[in-house]
Amino acid sequence: MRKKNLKIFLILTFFCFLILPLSQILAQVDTLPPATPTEVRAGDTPNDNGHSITVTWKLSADDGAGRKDVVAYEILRSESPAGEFVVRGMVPAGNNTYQDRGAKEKEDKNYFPPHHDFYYKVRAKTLKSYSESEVAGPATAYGQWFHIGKLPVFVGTLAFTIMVLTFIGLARKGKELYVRPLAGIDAVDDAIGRATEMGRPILYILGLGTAADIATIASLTILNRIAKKTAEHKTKIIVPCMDPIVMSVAQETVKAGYLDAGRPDMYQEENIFYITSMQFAYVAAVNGIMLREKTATNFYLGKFYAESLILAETGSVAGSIQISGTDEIAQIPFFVAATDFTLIGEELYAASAYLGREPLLLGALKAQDLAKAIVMISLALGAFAASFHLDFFLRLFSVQM
Amino acid sequence: METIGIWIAALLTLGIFSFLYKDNPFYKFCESLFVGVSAGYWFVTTFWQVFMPKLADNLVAGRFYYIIGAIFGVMMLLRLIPKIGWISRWSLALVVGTTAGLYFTRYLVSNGMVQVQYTIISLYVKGNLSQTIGNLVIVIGTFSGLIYFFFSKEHKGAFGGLAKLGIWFLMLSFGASFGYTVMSRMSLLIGRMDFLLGTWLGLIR
Amino acid sequence: MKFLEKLLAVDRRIIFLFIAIAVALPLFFVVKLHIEVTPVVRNLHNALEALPPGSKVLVSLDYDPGSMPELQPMAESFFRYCFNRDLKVIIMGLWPNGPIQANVALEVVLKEPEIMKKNLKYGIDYVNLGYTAGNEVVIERMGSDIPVTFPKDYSGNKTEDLPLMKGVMNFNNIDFVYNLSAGYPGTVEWVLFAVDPYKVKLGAGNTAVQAPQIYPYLNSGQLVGLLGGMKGGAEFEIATGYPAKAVRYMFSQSVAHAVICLFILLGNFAYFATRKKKGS
Amino acid sequence: MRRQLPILIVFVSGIFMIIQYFIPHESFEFIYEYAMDWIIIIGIFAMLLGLWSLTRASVSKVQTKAPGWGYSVMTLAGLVAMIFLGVYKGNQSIAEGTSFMDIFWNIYTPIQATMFALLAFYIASAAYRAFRARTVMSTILLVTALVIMLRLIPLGPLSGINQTLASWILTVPNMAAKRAIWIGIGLGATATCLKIIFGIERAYMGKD
Repeated sequence: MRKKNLKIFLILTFFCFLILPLSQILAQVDTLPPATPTEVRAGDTPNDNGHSITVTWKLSADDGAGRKDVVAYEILRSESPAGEFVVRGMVPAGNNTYQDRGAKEKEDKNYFPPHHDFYYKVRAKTLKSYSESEVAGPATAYGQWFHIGKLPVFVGTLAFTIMVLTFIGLARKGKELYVRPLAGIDAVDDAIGRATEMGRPILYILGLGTAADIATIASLTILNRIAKKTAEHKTKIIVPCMDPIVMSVAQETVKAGYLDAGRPDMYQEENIFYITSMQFAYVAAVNGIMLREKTATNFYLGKFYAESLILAETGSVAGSIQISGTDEIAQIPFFVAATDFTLIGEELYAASAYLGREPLLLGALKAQDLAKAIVMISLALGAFAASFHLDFFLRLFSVQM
Repeated sequence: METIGIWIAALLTLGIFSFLYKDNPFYKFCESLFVGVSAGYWFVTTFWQVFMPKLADNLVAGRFYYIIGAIFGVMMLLRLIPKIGWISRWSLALVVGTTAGLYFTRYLVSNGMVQVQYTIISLYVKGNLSQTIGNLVIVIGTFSGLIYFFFSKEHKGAFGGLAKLGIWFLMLSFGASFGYTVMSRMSLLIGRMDFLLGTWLGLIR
Repeated sequence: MKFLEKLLAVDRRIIFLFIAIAVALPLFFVVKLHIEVTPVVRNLHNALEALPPGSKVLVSLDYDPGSMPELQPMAESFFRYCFNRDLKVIIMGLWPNGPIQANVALEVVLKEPEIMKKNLKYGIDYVNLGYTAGNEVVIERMGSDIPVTFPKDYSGNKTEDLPLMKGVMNFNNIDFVYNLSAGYPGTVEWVLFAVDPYKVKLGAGNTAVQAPQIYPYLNSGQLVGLLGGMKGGAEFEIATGYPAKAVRYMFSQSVAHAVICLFILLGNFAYFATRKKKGS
Repeated sequence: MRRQLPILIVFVSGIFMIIQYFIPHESFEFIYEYAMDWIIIIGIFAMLLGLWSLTRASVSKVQTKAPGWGYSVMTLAGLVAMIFLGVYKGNQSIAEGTSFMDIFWNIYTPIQATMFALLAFYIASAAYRAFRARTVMSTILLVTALVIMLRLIPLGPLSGINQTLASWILTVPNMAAKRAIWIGIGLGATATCLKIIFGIERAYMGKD
């Protein structure tokens, strides 16, 4: 027994002696500085406001290869090559670029001065050691006056603007422009007529959008046309609003509609009113209006969110004819299911032109169709070309932000 | 205090649910209270969280550019004085013009170019039949959907056929979204039921 | 036939009643519903299982009471899982209400007998750093310095003084990030401002409405796993072996969905039956 | 002055916003940021218009003893109480634990959550009414909705197939249709923006 213990003791001692130097070697390896990052370059960041410099480098030989012990890079900056370098940021191993950015406001403590020379170093770090690259620079940050990556958007903007203006010009010259009939639009007249027959009011909901939402503005134009018709029919129109500015605009719009119909005397401002700007409180109140005023026709045109279905179902309980339209894609299914007619997405924007039959507005619609045709052709040709690994069309539409 | 709060919340919950049966005084009470409280809540939070930091603090810090915003804001209020109400159109014009310009590029890029870019995909994926079919369906669906939105040509003949295919795609998408949303709407009701039956009455759990 | 015609024009209040019963009644029962764990949830669970005990998990609750029914069970099940696995939990919120929601969830989980046994201590096993304004900028700042971004915790203690936060400088010292999101700012921002630049491992739970927008990030590998809506929450509870609220709620979901489907089928049956009669 | 100047403001501000999108330089960035803040500030002032409209309507109902005027009293009471509780202690008035927040948690939040939860009922009744196989179109609507809803119901061996089908519908044809709608909306909205900027669409300005 004792002999055996001694044997174990000896073996253990032997191993201890073996492990001691080994661990020392290991510790040394750990504190050994990694290979330095090379080819460090610093230069102005393109397409920016002039408060950033981009630093790039070639990865340390010990990053992902070699000893594989690089964990991160620190980027250091100084105002002179020999001056004091300050750490500006850190990126994990495997990255070889860093954007040294700062604020553009002079009073901000993170202000990054443009038109000023800076020098950069990149420091590769392991857990216990580090090594620094050579100094790169000087680099200067300056702002650009055109964003090259947005060139396709610029071309698109110009092209579309020219198309719209050309067609409007054609319309102005008196060229007949054909547009196909749209079911939802034809229903508008019937719906107003029905309210008149029944002697009940019309409810017009502009949605939850603000005056800054394009869908709301499109809806306001439609409201103008509908107000004109209700004035002609001497039917009451109720417009509860959830945004104060929209309410003011709606008042002006409806008033203008009554003026167009030659009945400014019939305009009643208290029928276009504000309730609250909180979604569901607004809906609760509109629900009440529908049932208590017994509205014959409800219009829901503009921006709508979850409340779309609450409105549409309550209106259906009240037995109202309902015409809806929104560009909020998630709500279209509920309007389609629960209202009588729905203007889907783009149709909402087209509706103002349809209702007004103004040649200028129809002209814009034609431009939309031309643009659509171009998109469809690019799409078909593009997909065909992509099948043969040609990416010309793809590049035509790609935007760098 | 907490018990009173739960009781009030529970009664108001029942008041709103009572609307499902029919419009009634209980609902009207909840509705009118809700409108008042929400308008007040909205005013107060906007005042502290937007007005103070955006305007007051900036003016105090000497950033007088913000006065221009305040001037336009006051112009908006002139609506209340009928004689010079038309001045409010200047502020309105600023709001509408600025956002029209802002949204123009935003819509052009994210609704136009980016979507087209996503749809330009290879119609043939080597060795992957399901993806080939998927890509084909996406391109055909988008293409025919756009045909449906064409206003210049009546939906007749081959063109009408494509438009019809387009509307089928739209209906399929609407059905899918509708069915998908049922779960989140049921979740909301489960939340209320859990409150009524659990937190309030203590019948479950 | 009279009945069928009546069925076609059924008073919607009857449907309402059925829905109310379909949702409420199942809440009283604990049923072992068969819920299959989908790969996206399985992946999240596997990634969490790979974390050794003592790992630091950052949990960002980015929602408000409106999304409680869907996301609160996810918060509870995640905390429960972390505490059971002895993972250290660092809580924060990009929405002002997030940290409050976290406290509500903690209150539930910390009371459970199995968790009580662990005798968890605030500051050592979990911390709540609270809310900081700034949306995605907050994430960006955390990338360089967490204690500067959150100088104090929810209750006003200095972050540096919390034992758990010792040595937590930035995302390099965080082993996993979990985000519960109901919109903006949320999972998308975490992917763009934490995963892309700092290569953190991110898992997320989203409302059902929000989830489809997040799917692309799963396919590209920027997101480890995703719980979508109540169903995702239930799957996670099954995967971790602790069926709780979401699983119980899923029974209501299934019954309610079944009731709607039955009504639709019934309506169509009545529609065709009456039409045939009219036709003949 | 009354009509021309607003149209000019719209034109100038609209064109500026389009141009600034392409110019990263800080000078444009500064103006952009100020403009966005001005818009927010205008919105804050406009709040008073809203409050005025709500208060005037409610007060006149109470004064004329119009039917349901008692409810208008409730609205006014809620409004006044919230505004008073929200300002009387300065910016501490809306901190957690104040009466303001008590009302928020015990009155506002439950009513809001319940209004939202009404959707669970309405989605069922809308589905019942709309999903009838009358035409090809409505049949497609009905069938896809059913397929998607069935994924939450245990169907035994069919569940797997249904799961695959549901996710294919959501990611492929659904995506295609959404793209078409998105692109259409993009064109419609951009055209409307141009019409606004060039003063062709001006119904929102009203008339004199």
